[in-house]
Amino acid sequence: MYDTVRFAGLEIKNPFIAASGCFGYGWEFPALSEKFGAVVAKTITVKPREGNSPPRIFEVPGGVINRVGLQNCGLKNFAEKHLPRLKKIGTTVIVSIFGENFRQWAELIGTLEKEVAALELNLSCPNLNKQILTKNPEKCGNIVEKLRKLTDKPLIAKINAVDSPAAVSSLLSDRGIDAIVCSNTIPARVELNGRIYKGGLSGRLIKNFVLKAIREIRKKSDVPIAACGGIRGLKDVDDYRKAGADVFVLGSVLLRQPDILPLEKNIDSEGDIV
Amino acid sequence: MYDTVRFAGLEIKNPFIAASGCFGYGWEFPALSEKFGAVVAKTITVKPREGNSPPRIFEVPGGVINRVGLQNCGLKNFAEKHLPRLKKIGTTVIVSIFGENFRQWAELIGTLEKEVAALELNLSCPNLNKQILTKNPEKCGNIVEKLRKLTDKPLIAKINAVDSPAAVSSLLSDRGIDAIVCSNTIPARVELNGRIYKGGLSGRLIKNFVLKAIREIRKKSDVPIAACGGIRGLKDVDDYRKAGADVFVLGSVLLRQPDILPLEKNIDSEGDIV
Amino acid sequence: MKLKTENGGFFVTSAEILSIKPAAEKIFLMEIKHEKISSLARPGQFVHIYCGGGTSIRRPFSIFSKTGDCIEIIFRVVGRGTEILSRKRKGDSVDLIAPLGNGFPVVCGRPLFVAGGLGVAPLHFLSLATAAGVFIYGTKRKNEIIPIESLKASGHKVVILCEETEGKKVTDIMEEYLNDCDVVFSAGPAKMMKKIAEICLKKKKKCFLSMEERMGCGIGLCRSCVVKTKTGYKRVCVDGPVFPAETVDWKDV
Amino acid sequence: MKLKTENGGFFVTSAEILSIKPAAEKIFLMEIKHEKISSLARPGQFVHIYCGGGTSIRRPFSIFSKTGDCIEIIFRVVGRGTEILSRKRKGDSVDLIAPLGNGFPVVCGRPLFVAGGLGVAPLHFLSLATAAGVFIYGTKRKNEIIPIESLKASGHKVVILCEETEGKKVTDIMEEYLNDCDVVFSAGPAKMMKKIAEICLKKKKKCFLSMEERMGCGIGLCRSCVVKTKTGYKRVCVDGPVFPAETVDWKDV
Ligand SMILES: Cc1cc2nc3c(=O)[nH]c(=O)nc-3n(C[C@H](O)[C@H](O)[C@H](O)COP(=O)(O)OP(=O)(O)OC[C@H]3O[C@@H](n4cnc5c(N)ncnc54)[C@H](O)[C@@H]3O)c2cc1C
Ligand SMILES: Cc1cc2nc3c(=O)[nH]c(=O)nc-3n(C[C@H](O)[C@H](O)[C@H](O)COP(=O)(O)OP(=O)(O)OC[C@H]3O[C@@H](n4cnc5c(N)ncnc54)[C@H](O)[C@@H]3O)c2cc1C
Ligand SMILES: Cc1cc2nc3c(=O)[nH]c(=O)nc-3n(C[C@H](O)[C@H](O)[C@H](O)COP(=O)(O)O)c2cc1C
Ligand SMILES: Cc1cc2nc3c(=O)[nH]c(=O)nc-3n(C[C@H](O)[C@H](O)[C@H](O)COP(=O)(O)O)c2cc1C
Ligand code: FES
Ligand code: FES
Repeated sequence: MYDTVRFAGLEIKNPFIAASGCFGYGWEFPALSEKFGAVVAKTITVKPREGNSPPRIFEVPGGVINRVGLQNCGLKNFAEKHLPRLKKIGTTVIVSIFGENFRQWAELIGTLEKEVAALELNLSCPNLNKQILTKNPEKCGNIVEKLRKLTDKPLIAKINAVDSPAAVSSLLSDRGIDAIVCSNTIPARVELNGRIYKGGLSGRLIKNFVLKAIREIRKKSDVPIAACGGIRGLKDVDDYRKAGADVFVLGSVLLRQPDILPLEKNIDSEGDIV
Repeated sequence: MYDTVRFAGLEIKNPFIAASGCFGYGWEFPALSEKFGAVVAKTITVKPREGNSPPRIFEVPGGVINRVGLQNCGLKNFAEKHLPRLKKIGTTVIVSIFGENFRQWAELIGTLEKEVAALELNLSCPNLNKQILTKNPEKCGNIVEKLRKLTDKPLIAKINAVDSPAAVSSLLSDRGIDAIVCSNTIPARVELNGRIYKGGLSGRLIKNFVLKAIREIRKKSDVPIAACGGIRGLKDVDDYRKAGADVFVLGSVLLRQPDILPLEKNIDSEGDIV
Repeated sequence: MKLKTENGGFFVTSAEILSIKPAAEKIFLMEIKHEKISSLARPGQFVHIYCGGGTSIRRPFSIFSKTGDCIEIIFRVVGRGTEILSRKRKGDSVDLIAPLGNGFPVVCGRPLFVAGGLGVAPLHFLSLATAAGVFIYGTKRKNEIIPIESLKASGHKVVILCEETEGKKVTDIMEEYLNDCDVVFSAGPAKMMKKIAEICLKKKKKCFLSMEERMGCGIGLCRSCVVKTKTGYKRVCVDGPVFPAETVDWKDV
Repeated sequence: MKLKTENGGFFVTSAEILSIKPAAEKIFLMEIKHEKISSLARPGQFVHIYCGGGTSIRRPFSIFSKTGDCIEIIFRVVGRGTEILSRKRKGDSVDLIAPLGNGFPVVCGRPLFVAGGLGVAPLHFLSLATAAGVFIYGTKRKNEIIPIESLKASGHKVVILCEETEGKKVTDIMEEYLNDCDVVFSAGPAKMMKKIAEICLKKKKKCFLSMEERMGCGIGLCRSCVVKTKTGYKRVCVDGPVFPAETVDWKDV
């Protein structure tokens, strides 16, 4: 039903991508994964990470806040146990990575680059104690510039819709990034039983903001854009396409409807922000 | 139940303000108006404005998009017919104004300043064909600087949460603004029967973004802040207070619950973004 | 609470649902108990309901009838708000502002009512309070007809028309009845009312229309609900919903 | 569609509601028709329901029982999702992923079931499939007790306890029955289960707990639903919901 598209120098069989963190390591349900043009595995760090203590997920009207906190099995485990399985699925394999310093980024890229179609740099995770990287565009640009030299594989930068997305995208694309994913979750706070938790907001609540961000990015640059934020159906896809996006990343909707592809209609009729 | 608060050099009897555009000219229902610490009348322009052709209001999940387009009876009518009635209500009178150029701003201020407690400069209406003023902070600052010289009455600047709110607030407060209202509606598009309409988004969909904006403004400056965005109850008020706001502006919630004051609880239990 | 206006005022309140029943395909009849609202309510006025379920603004519905301490509305499930409303049960409470708007004017003479679809609601209420006349009621499909035969008891001739089965619209047959009548009241889709306005203008019949437009507040404050008239935009909620046909500017319809 | 897993797989599907009835104050019993889900379902597994109405993620509910082609769940109305669910009607469809999770292990010997509140659901199902034992079921208030006397037909001794009227909790009386039993199964509030785990550890009884945690996907992909165990965070949805009591790390509870 959908045609092959080119994105970030890759040819992917359809324009739908499973978002990092919402689809495990990507191979758990081959019958689901193979329907995606590409699958982005959960963000991997050099060392295994435990993640945050529960509660980790909250529903707010129109969205979801999560504070999983990058729980992952670490680079070694991932490369040995998960990646081989992921590569057996008939879909393009992208792995999201996060390094705390240049050495870690380099180790992640060095270990993975031969095995994957592309790497996604998670520059915008709100669930870390450190500042979101894209909040400091210059520093972010400098890291990207150095990472660029380590691999010929496409590098995709995951940014968010609220920290100067257009400026950051132009800068990163100047420094050699092949594509932008906009948006990661957006910092938010939520209360449960009198305690306040910080997390990242996703879902249709953020769509208007991501749409605006994508329009602005597209105005400033022709970097390939993957839209990510509140996509629940064809209507949202259409809106993002008109805003200038090339491919479409399904995030928290996968928690609700892991079998959402092939996207034939909006899974609910609501949400007519365009 | 609530104490008098000081805001923008005024003493108002409680910290709740009715937002411009959501409460008519402010005098229509005295029994409602008098409960507010202050009432901001619909934005007034020098000439009467017809506003946009219908449809003008759309519900989206978690919010409302409007494109009323500043329909108002014009300065002369307002000053003659509405303002005298508004001044009879036992509440602080603030009037929102919008000028297309310095002369218009000056005329609005000149005619109204003696009659009102404060003036609110609508610097962020998305329902005009012109660009939103706060998108150009320098120009905006220059206008404000000139307007400041025209009156001793408090001038309040209404900005939005997405166009560099912290930077704009500091700049405007340096140029003599007495307080900031954050946020106006946020640009959004909506589809109805195959047509796309541009309008301004309000309601709980924008709360997370306004909260973040207010935290950032407060970090940079000690200008008095009126929080406006998705307030529906005490919980939201509390969240905004913690973020650094001084007073609380009720907007689209008034369309649903014009008698919402005295605010005793949240009118719905949902919406736990803090 | 009660708020005062020039025409009797309205309540912002909650009230009990006495009954909710299907009246036709996807159309429900809801009986709401509130003595004071019922006693104020006049034909052509509407209620503004907060449907809950995370919706943000209210939904307007014409009053279909009233009894001693109740009002009735009929509504079609078209979207989120009416869907939620249709799932309310007897005994639940409903959050409403009512009665709102200017009703139909009191006009002497033999009335002709022309209702399209859910436009039957305000005209049903009105026809219970006027001299005997003719009530034409058309729907698109057969299963959308709500039973209004009871109007015959008020002396009205009742003509029910279904486009799907009869291939005719109310505007195709209304002229047959027009000469015998003195004033026309209509409610329904805008296109239908435009046509009716034209017919009445030509035939020089007085005509009053109940207009619909998307609403915010319902009480005149937000300027969301305007229709174009020959003297500029007017608010349906407080300047209408009933407008004399000749004042409406139909250019954009 | 059906998705494969190591323990039989599950369906992502919609199914018909055969009945929905109040079972106690704010607690509803819902019968869902789906032959294949019913045939796969094992005690301790759960269903993950999309409640609609603008909610974003699903809600997990333990399976309460199954018949030839149906499963039953019981749920308490606590928030938006369950409120919407409670308004569904017979004949409506419900969107679910099921059956999910690892069920209770099959253990030989005389079982003791200790249920608190809605924790009765998975234990009810389990007790229909085990040897005869003792079923202790406690609630906070009297009007929250759902009728489970039918379990006596399976040979179980049924002890129902209500804190409000009797002033006792299940953990106050379970030791009376512990010696006569070989294995304990429990589900309910975390604090209750912590206590039960401690008692069993002391008395050296095998004990299995059905844990609850807020879920996202329900199928192991999002890592939202973790509980702390002695070997790190485990996902309730796929590594549980049933955990051997001695593996749980209770420090933060
Ligand atoms: C004065 C007046 C009287 C009315 N009387 C009746 C009646 O008696 N029975 C009946 O079934 N319907 C009536 N309507 C239409 C009714 O208000 C809409 O069908 C209803 O608001 C739809 O709500 P929803 O959430 O189901 O639809 P959605 O499409 O989900 O609603 C989204 C938004 O659009 C607005 N909207 C959608 N359709 C209409 C419409 N036709 N007119 C105005 N606003 C609309 C809603 O109010 C809401 O703000 C009346 C409308 C007006 C203005
Ligand atoms: C494995 C498992 C089995 C369960 N079995 C049952 C059962 O048989 N009967 C029953 O009544 N309840 C059961 N629960 C709890 C049930 O899932 C919650 O009561 C329900 O999700 C509340 O939804 P809500 O929208 O009404 O509440 P809200 O508070 O509005 O829900 C908001 C969010 O919080 C989550 N949440 C709220 N309370 C809980 C809770 N106690 N556990 C997990 N998530 C929660 C919701 O899933 C949702 O994501 C079970 C939970 C789990 C994890
Ligand atoms: C439970 C959960 C976990 C996530 N984990 C990650 C992650 O590890 N890395 C990442 O880059 N994004 C992560 N995200 C963000 C999503 O990939 C996506 O950017 C975000 O949810 C916005 O899209 P949506 O609105 O479609 O959900 C996570 C999101 C959710 C809901
Ligand atoms: C129907 C409508 C009309 C509005 N008109 C104006 C206006 O004339 N001037 C203005 O400054 N803001 C106007 N606003 C914006 C509100 O004052 C407020 O800033 C915005 O709705 C955000 O607050 P909320 O989320 O509480 O609704 C309008 C909002 C609505 C919904
Ligand atoms: S709906 Fe607000 S003015 Fe009519
Ligand atoms: S709910 Fe997603 S991993 Fe358990």
